[in-house]
Amino acid sequence: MDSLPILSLMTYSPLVGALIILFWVNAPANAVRWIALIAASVSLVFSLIMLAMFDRSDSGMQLQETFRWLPDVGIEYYLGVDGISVPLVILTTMLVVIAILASWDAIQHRVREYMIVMLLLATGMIGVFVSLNLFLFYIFWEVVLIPMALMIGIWGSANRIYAAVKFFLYTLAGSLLMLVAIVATYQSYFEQTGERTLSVLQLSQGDYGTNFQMWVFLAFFFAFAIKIPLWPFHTWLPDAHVEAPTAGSVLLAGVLLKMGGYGLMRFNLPMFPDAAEAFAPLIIVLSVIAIIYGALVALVQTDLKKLIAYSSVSHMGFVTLGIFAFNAQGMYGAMIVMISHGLVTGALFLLVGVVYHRAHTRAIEKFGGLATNMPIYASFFGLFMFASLGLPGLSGFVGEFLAILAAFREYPIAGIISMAVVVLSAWYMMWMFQRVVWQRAPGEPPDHDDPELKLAGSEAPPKVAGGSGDHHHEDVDPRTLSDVNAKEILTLVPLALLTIWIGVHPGPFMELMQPALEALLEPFGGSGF
Amino acid sequence: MNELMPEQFMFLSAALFIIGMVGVLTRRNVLVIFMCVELMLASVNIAFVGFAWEFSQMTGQIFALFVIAIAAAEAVIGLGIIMALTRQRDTVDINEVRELRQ
Amino acid sequence: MAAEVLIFNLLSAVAIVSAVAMITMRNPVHSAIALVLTFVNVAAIFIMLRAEFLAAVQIIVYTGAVLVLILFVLMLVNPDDLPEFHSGKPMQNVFGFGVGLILLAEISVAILTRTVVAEPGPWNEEGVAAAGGNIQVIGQLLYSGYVLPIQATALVLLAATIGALFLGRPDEDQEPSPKRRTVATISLAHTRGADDDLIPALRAANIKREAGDRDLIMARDADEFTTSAEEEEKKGQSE
Amino acid sequence: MSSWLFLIPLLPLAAAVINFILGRWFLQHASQWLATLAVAGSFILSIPVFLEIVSDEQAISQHLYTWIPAGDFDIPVTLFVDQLTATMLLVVTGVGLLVHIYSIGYMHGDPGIYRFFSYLPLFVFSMLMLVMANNFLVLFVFWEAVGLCSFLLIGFWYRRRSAASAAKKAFIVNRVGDFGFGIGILLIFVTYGTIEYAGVFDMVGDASQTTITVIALLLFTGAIGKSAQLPLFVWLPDAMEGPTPVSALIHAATMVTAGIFVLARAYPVVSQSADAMMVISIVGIATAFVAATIAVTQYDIKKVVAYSTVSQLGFMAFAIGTGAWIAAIFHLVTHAFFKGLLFLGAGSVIHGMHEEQDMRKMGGLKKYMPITYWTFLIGAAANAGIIPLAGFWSKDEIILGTWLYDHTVIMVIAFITAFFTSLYMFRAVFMTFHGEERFNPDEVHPHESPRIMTIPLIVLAVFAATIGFIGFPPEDGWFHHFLINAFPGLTLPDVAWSTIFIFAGISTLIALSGLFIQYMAYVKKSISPAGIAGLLGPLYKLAANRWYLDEIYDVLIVRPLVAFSMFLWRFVDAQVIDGTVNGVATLVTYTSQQWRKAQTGLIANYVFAIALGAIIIIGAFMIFGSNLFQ
Repeated sequence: MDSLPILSLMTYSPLVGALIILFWVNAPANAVRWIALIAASVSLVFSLIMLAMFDRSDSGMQLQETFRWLPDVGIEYYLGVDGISVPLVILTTMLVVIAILASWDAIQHRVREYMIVMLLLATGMIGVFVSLNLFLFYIFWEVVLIPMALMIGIWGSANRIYAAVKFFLYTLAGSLLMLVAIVATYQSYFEQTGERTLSVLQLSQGDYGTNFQMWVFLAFFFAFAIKIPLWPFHTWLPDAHVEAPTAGSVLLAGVLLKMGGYGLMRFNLPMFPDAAEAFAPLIIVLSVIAIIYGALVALVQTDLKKLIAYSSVSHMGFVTLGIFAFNAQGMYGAMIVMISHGLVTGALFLLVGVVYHRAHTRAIEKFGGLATNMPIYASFFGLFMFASLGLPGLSGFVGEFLAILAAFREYPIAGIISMAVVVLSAWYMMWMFQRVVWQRAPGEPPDHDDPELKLAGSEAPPKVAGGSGDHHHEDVDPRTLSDVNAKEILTLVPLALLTIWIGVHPGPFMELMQPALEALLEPFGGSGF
Repeated sequence: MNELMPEQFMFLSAALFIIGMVGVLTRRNVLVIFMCVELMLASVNIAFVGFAWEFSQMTGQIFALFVIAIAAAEAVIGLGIIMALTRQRDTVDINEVRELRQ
Repeated sequence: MAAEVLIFNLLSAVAIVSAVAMITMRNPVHSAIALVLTFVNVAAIFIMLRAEFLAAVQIIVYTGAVLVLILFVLMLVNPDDLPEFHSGKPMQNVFGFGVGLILLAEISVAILTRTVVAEPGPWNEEGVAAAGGNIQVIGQLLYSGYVLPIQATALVLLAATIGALFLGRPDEDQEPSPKRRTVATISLAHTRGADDDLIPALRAANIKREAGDRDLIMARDADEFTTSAEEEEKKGQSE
Repeated sequence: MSSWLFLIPLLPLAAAVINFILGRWFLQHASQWLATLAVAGSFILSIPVFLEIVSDEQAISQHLYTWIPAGDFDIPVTLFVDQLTATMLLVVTGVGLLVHIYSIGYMHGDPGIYRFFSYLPLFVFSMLMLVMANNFLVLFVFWEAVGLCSFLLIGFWYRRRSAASAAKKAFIVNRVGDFGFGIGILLIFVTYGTIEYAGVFDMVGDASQTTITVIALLLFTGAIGKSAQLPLFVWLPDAMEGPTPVSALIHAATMVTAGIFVLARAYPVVSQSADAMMVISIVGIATAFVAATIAVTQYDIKKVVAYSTVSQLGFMAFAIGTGAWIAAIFHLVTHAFFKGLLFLGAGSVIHGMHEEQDMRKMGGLKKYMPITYWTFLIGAAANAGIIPLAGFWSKDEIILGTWLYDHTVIMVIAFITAFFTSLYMFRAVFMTFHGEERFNPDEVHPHESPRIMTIPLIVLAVFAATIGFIGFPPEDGWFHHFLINAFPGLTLPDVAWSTIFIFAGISTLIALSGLFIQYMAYVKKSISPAGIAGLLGPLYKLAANRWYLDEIYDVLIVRPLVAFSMFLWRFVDAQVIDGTVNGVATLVTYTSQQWRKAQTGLIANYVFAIALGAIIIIGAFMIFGSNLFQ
């Protein structure tokens, strides 16, 4: 492409913002926030331009950018997008803007460093989705890791260091294995063709022995399974989510987990199709365990964030379930689950952040009756709760139903078991909703002492006067919490609209992915198209 | 044995090196250990020069020259450290300097 | 030719013997003198190996500069601090010599069983003579092919000089060491460290100090009242 | 006509969205008129559609857009109206409209009224889309959507713990049914390669008998949840926590009949499997009987009507199971009117009694609220099957069907259940409106409801009384001939008038005996209900405690599952997986700490180690030579 290097512009505009903040040493906090917001917004605009330039009928890589870097060893600067990465890139750029808005008031401490870390993270995440050279990919992959660990470790809550270290080591263990696998693939391809390359597209053309494929597939898979996270590699997730600041949780759930699913689709499947098919039954089993296990464990959580974190384990199980069913519905399902989970779980974490910011607690039993004094909040909470438990018409259903259908076509038992999640997800989400948004605050009198309720007292005014902004760390009466403000609504509305849009009319999204998914499925017979 | 054999200077070099090493191992006075290190460096020089002689090369001699230069630099710094050490701790006993233990 | 071998062997023997002497002498000054002897022998061997310039450098740098430096430092160190006079560590010696012997044996076997093969270079006796002698050859080589290493070495030496200046500067904020000596000793013979078995004798003497800023004690024996601050402290605690 | 079909569901949807977004700040009470007008519009639009179907006998459809284009799984959103759907359209919009009007009075003064009038049209929209779907997935979508509306409306007074729990329970229990329903859809797709009705029904015979049976049973699983059949009916009585108009519309007239509708819709599949039909009829009759016995023992007026609903749904289910398809739909229609009427009447009583629901604290209300009394009486009589009210015709036809299709055992139980029906219905009537006044007149001043509430009652009462005649004469009425087109291959049985008269006679006798017993018990006081209850002992206790179903679920499913989840979290997650991870970390730390001891800080030791290393390496070279690394 001799035109605008749109992908690089998109990838590095957050980095530019970070550098500006870095060198403006005495920047006031608000200026830092604005710079970060502008940098992220510029990135979002570029990603939308990319979407406009993207040719929906082409299955190959588009908007490619190549730059010779270390040509002798096959390392080059190689960017490109296809129908798999475009939605994820836009999801990322959008969530970064939302995350920055969500941190606007929540982060008051080391704002400058926070925004640098945030923008660095943004560059890393976008880079992961657009880089087509394994070397470059690995760099971006690791670039994501460090800011996220810092974000958890510095701006997290009480047990943050443990969570940050756990997150870091877990992910690093996976990515080191991946590094070994990258080198092995590189060497094997070199031995076959005499050409040294790390380009994904070229490496996918290689013909690797079955035994070799098995090992290298496992190494890649391990890295991605930790990121997804697939059972039993998931235990870092609840800790990381619980301790991370709100924006960190949003990006963790919204983007970082998607890197795992994306990695499987971009690397494991095209490069090692035989191993993928050989391991598919095992991975399906793990996915089904993850789906049910995550839902069951979410059932008994007492911490809002932990509950959503375990529900993430359950939802992300559908990604692997869909991918390894190797049919059209599965691929669509996996993609839509990833997008939908990014939107919905991101929004749920934002919503938890809203009350956490006001009440300084995430314990479910400390809340109650939020719908009375926070009606808008309750509406959003309800919407995203239903999206999360897979109500048709919202985004969660489309992806999960397709994934279950895909699994059912190949492995009926897996499909049936994972279908049980419709009951469990309703159970845990509604359990939370009932306690947090409905009913009454823990201190209020029970039903029978409250005569106005027997009448039509659904919207009884709060009995305790006072606003929010109470910064005591003791229990804050949930009746005093103020409703979401304009900034918070601004962060939630785009997510809500997209959730409904994908749920009601997923067609445009699916057409965007179709050529790429079809090409991806080709080595597997491409059934379902 | 009417000609100088390479084994001879090699043996000399090895012997001096090992004597130096044994000195480092057994002595406790930092200054003596320091002298032993100098001895070991000199023994390496013998090997350098000896091989240069053996193969009619000059590289060995030049390397020996560098070794001497570095040894001089090392002597200056090492003795400086020993001076600082004695000033601070009043001892030159290597066994009392255990800062390397974390 | 036999004479050359003989001289070489002689020089080697002296070098080895003096090296052994260096590591076995208890007094570091003696060690230093033994080391000088070794270095002079090495320089002589250098001459035998047609490295005249190196021999000169060896004498000047090692024997002249380094050893003098060492002796200076030795003079600055309080002789009572010399550790060899205190308690010994026999196991350390046994292990040290053991390891040395094994290694020597191994290397000897290696020397005797292996031959080093290389392409002979141009710098035989005639070549060197043709170039004008050893110093000329070294000079030419150093400033043609080895310019960069020579520069680097210069930098290293400069850094070492600066480092030495830094290390040698007086510590102003350094608090006086708690281990400062409190008992003055007038030595009748050469200095010795205090040995454990002398301390009872010191206590038995129970000498009172005279008034004044200095302690002045007459001793019958060099070791009679030698003690260290630690023992003083211990004594203070027991009283 | 088909080009503006989409307006029928769109109007309520628009009203719902506008009311939800603008209601709190701008519309407030105006939202009720917007919602009512929208539903009225839907109703008016439904009439010509119905008439067109009547005259043309042709199904009409309108394609809107492709919802999920996932390869060969290509799901369109297409509106589809045939005789069955047209019937449902009128029932849903008609009853819906009346309930909206009634709610204006009932919900008057509630600060959350905008939410109510947002959820209620949303429900109407969902229900309309459910009946108008042309494929199983869109059906499933709105199947869930009506569940959502049900959840929101049951939990309308969300500050009540009981309401919140009931809403949650309703949704989760429904989801248990949806679990099976969802798998059924998957199986349909995998079997037939499509989930559009037309495609599936054309190819029904292509699949094996077992597959057809499994599909039919899975669809019935959904119906068990949604139509409150045994063993999942536990949510419906709890759902009475919602406002009474909601109970009338959702939990009596429309949503709960969705399960019956789905079975009727899937007639070509279900009718192919005798085994599945057998199961449906057994579950249906069991539900009808169990719920009827429970209804006799309840004191909450809404609970009585709720269990009555469950029982009537059981009637519809076993009607389908026995093959009386049209009778089932007929009963669905008549039931929508008389049960809607009963709920609204009960709501009127509750409204007039200041939110009192316990019948033991009522009595003698006849003179305070005559319109409510008479309409409620018509509804109760219709439900009990008193000739010539609507319920008589449809219920009698169902029982007739059991005899026609040779299900004698079911017929006997059905007659017993009909007796119970009469018992509980007239028990409610007499306890509420007759006898002495058991409330405290100082505190409670019973009064007739405002006109906006009584007018819907009267309209419904008229329908409840007369709608049965669309199915007259039995098995040969206008309704049968109209609906038979929706059931290709079904033939109307030829029934002799004598048979009809015999069955009608038995039915009437049973209904009247129930009436007589309750009259004696609660008006004349010559029979003591407590005495009978004591006489039956454990049987009465079983019924009064709702057959202990909730307790059984709690002990057998909820508690073990929660305990198992706890085990997974506290043991598997925290001990096994995290234990392994942390164990690796601890091992590394421990090993490092052991190795750290080697760092003595003594130079001599380091040199010693180097020397040892040299010895080993040189020694290795000595022994192995240069082959060491090969």
